[in-house]
Amino acid sequence: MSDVVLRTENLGISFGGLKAVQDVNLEVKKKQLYGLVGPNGAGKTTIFNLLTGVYQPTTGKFYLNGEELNGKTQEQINRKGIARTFQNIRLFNNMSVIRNVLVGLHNQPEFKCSPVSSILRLPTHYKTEEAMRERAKEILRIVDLEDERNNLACNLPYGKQRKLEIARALATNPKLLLLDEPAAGMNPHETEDLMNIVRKIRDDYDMTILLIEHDMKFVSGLCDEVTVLNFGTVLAQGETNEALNDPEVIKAYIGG
Amino acid sequence: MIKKMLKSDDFKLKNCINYIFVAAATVIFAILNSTGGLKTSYANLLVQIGYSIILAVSLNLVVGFLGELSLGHAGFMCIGAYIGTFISIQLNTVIDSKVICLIISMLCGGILAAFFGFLVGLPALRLKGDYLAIVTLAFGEIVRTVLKNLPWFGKAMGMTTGAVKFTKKDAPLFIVVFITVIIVLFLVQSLVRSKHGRAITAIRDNEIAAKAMGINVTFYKLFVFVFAAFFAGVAGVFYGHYTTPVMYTFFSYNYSIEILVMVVLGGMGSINGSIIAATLITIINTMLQKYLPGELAALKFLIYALILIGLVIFNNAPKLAAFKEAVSFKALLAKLTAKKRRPEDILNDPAHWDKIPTKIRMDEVLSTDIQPGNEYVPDKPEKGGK
Amino acid sequence: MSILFDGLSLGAIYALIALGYTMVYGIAKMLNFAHGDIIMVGAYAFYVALISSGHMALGIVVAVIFCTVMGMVVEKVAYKPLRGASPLAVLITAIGVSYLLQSISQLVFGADPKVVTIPSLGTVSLLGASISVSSIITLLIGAVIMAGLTVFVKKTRTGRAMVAVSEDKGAAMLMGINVDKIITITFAIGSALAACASVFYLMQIPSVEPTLGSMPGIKAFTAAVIGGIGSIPGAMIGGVLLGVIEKICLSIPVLSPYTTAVEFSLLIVILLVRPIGILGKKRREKV
Amino acid sequence: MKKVLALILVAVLCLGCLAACGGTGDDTTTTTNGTTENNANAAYDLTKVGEYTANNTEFVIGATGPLTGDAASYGISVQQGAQLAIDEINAAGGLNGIKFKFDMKDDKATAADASTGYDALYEAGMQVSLGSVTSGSAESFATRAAEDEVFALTPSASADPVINASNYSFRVCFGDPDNGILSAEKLAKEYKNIGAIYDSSDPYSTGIYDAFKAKMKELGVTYLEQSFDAENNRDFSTQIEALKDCDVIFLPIYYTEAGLIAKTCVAKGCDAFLFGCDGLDGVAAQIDSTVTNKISYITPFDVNSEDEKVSAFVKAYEAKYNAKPDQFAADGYDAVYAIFEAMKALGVENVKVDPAELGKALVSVFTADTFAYGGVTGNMKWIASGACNKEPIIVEIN
Repeated sequence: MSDVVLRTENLGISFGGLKAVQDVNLEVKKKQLYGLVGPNGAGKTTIFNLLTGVYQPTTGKFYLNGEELNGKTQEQINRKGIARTFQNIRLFNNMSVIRNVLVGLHNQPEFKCSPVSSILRLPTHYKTEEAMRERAKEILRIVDLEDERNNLACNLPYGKQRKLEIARALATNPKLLLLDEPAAGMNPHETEDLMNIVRKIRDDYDMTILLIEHDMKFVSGLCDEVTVLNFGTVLAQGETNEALNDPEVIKAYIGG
Repeated sequence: MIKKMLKSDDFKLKNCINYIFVAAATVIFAILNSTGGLKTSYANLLVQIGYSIILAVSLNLVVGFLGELSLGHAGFMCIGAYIGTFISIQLNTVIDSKVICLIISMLCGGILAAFFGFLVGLPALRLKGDYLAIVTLAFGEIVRTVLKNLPWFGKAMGMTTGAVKFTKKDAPLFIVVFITVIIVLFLVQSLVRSKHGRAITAIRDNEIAAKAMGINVTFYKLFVFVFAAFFAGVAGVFYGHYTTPVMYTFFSYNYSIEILVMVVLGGMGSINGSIIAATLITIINTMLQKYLPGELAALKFLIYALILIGLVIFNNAPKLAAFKEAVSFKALLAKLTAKKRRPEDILNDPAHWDKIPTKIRMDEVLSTDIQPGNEYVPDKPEKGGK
Repeated sequence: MSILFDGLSLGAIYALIALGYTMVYGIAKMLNFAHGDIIMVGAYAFYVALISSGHMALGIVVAVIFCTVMGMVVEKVAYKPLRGASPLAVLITAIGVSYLLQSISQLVFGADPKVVTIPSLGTVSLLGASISVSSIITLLIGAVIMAGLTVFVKKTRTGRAMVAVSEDKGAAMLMGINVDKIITITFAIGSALAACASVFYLMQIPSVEPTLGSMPGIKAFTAAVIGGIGSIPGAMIGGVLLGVIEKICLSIPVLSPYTTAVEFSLLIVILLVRPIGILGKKRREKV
Repeated sequence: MKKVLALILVAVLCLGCLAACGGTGDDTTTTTNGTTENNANAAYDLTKVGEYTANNTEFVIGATGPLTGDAASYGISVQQGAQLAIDEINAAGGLNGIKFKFDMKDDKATAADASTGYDALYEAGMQVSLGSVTSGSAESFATRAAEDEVFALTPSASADPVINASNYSFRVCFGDPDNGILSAEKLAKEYKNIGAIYDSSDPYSTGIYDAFKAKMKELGVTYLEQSFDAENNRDFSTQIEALKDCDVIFLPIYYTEAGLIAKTCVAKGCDAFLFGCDGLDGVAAQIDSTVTNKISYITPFDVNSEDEKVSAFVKAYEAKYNAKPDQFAADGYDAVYAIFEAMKALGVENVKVDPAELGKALVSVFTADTFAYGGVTGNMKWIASGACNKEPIIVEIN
């Protein structure tokens, strides 16, 4: 059991009587690439929001490495080790690419530097700044954005913005990475590229990744296991191709 | 280590040019003053410019960098001016030197104002945009109303600060003020150009993403309010030592707005812009007062209003953007020097700190969006988990 | 009891002004700091019309027309070029307009307060306290205007277009709504409301000076925020609440000098309990 | 962009330097060896030329006052009154053939602007001043003026800190505490049910009221107290409601609010006698025929007075400004004449006279037992503290 990174127990939330998510039980193991699929409005992003503390679940619990995280704030959850990207990209648009990543590195213990030492320009400040910059470049290299590091985030093309979000999330050194439609809006070539990046992240960092995606090729090519949601409930769960070929799933997708 | 320091952005010319200018101004005017070449009116104008810069730069921290609209900056100044100077007057009975009294009371006034900054920062955690603006405005008015009714501060007549006011015979106040300006610049720029400054601008750019990155939004919001209030308090103490009496009328929301005008005209998030705007607006105000004879005084507001409206429209109107680009200094320069700077040169310059935040869209400051987390209340948990 | 009535009639004025504030805010999403000064202009227009003709009704008509036209002109000249620019820039321009109107009226009319003689409508006694008829009228008219505005916004084409613009400018534009026109109409209505408010203001406080607008302006702004900015009934509630609180404070000699502090503290407390004001609309940000 | 900004900063600073240098370029050592008057008092030298007055061709009287903002009407009145006096003096040939010039800068009734206004005036060659109009500004002005030993005779700033601020600070009007004590004595003697409304935001009002309160306590008379804050409250229904049954309401406030209070009395059916101090002067223009309450106030100036001097002043003022003068205008007018008389007594002939020397000389004149001036606000004598002694009269309306 020790290799289960994320576990949810009957996780659910309702908005004014509408049960957006109901009884979701997930078990994501270490180094696993786990997919969360389902038609629009199935509650996938809502699950992400629950897992990152944006919403508080009305039922159920979730655990990261066995530690219960219910009721924690977004900041606390991030520090516990869950990082995410957003469906509608939320970069720090008026900051350069590298600064976006540097913000992600903010809470890393090795870059600790109190406001006082920064304001008074104590040597610690220079040391950490330098080290943070190096690390940020390293992370940008993973997503092939090192050359873009001084551009404004908002000036990047869409595909690169998505990759930057991943880099930024990676910078917080998470145990579990949540990717919300990372391939949305990308062309096949870019998608291919992204798949490689995601794999590389998993392999190089021993990362556990939970992702939402509509592109079935992306999911089946990448994920080890998937959960299919429909109307907030679990439709099917299990090994990727098996789950995707479940008759219930096909029915939900085709609407038959 | 020292090599690292020297290599860092802090020591790039463009990042310390403002220190150089302020320091140069201080030295030049100090020399002029010691040779008797500086008129009192200019020495006094310098004091006004100095505390205006402190106010504008510190407000810029809140509005430009944190992205919260504050209309209560004069309220913090009021606290510094009243209580800080009050402390100074008490000290003056024990300590003879006005400068020492000033420095001690500066710290006291600043800390008190910072405490109130903390109190105002608390609602800032829950409120945004216009709602926060009106709360800060309300705070400023509350402070003023309470202070003007307290008998220790001379009630409506204001507090006579003659005992500690710097006169011609004392050390020139503007030197103290300008040295403080340099210190304030150093502290503010150090904050802004650090990981903490990055966290603050991240909150401004996208609070939800900042939270998702584990940035402690509560801490940084309070921190900025406290930090900015401290400097406003210091500016208030200068005011108390510059003029007598300290009267509540000065610190109305109109003055907060005047500081905001300095910040907006100087450019949101641009410290150098704030310095220049504070300097120019103070000079314009003094000049208008000086050269308009009594009968035409009402024209002063008229001119000021027209300049204000004209400048804001010119700077911000979307339709004028193309026109401005065509006639901008940069475009002219580019035309003159056919050799263009390669974009990579600009891009590879890692010291884009100052430039980037000025690109903030101001509607991000003024939006009525309620903070996430407060915006809706989910249903009560169902019993039995079902 | 009579304190309550006094508070109600003062609150009715605040509410009337707050209505204009909240309308403009709801649709144009700008804090119109010059709204108070439009009231001042309305008061001067009314004053001039009254002394030159002697008719109350004519005065009201002139004030309303003058303010409406001026509101539209100000909108065209000062705010329209900034459409699409940041609200903060518009806020600063509004402050500029406020200074401008004040200095122009000082240049035209001088700084000394002008007395406006409005025939008193007498008082009626109610529940053992006397209340002036003008206060009752103010309250009634306030309620009527509020109801009228609500109906206008809900039932008419223009009103619905206004709601659309306030919800989403871009989408409204795509639906074929002339956003510029709607905003101009909003300003016209807001200014007309300000003119009405100025007449009622003068009924209770019969004196005009160039700085007349700043105090009621800021009070009405406070009232609008207390009630929930953008909400028409909210403005009414906020105004009346503020008026009553002010009067209660003033009636206690020890508290009286601190009235302003109490009023603003009330605002802060209300916002801390309900960050969107009493009747404010919740907005959700999609994550 | 940053370079542009930097360039602008340089330019501004350079301009500042140039201006600062330019200011001192004047050679101030040249003295006009004109008539040397040997005054008995050797403490001052009226032939000395001041640092900034070397180019003067007229005697320059300076002042600051609120010409914009809430208090603008007071500042403008003083300005007009003083200007009228200057015009009259100049029309009559000035002093020893030298004309006068009056310059008033706007201070928005704030201390900081009064201080910068003073600087501007002083460096433009001001030799003697009328201080400032409102109390806070006048204190600020007087404190700055004391540094340069400039004489300041404020027309209307009645708070005591103003004349306490310097030895060179004098006033034309009554002091606030005097007004308060006088009113307390009068009201306590003549009336039973007494009420008072004061303006907590105004130094004039709180100054009088605090003295009034203390005196009433001393006399052991109880009364009802109400207050308002002129910045924020202009509706007086609550206050009048509370004081409805009083025989007399004491109003240590300015005429604008007093007019509104009188009208509120009508609306509330309150027929109390309204009694105030000199701030109430001008209330007649703020009320209309509906007001039946008896109003009276202690003042040095009555616009309807039969006095020859007063009626001449009122007539001239009306001709020039098309409005009736109020007490502020009268104070401004008298302040200029008092300075003129004192300068005449000194026989100043040097148009470039140093302000500090003139200041010292004027102080000696004003504090001398022999100097008195009879103006439109009564016969005035000054004491060393700077306060002015004159007979109050009581003006009644309705």
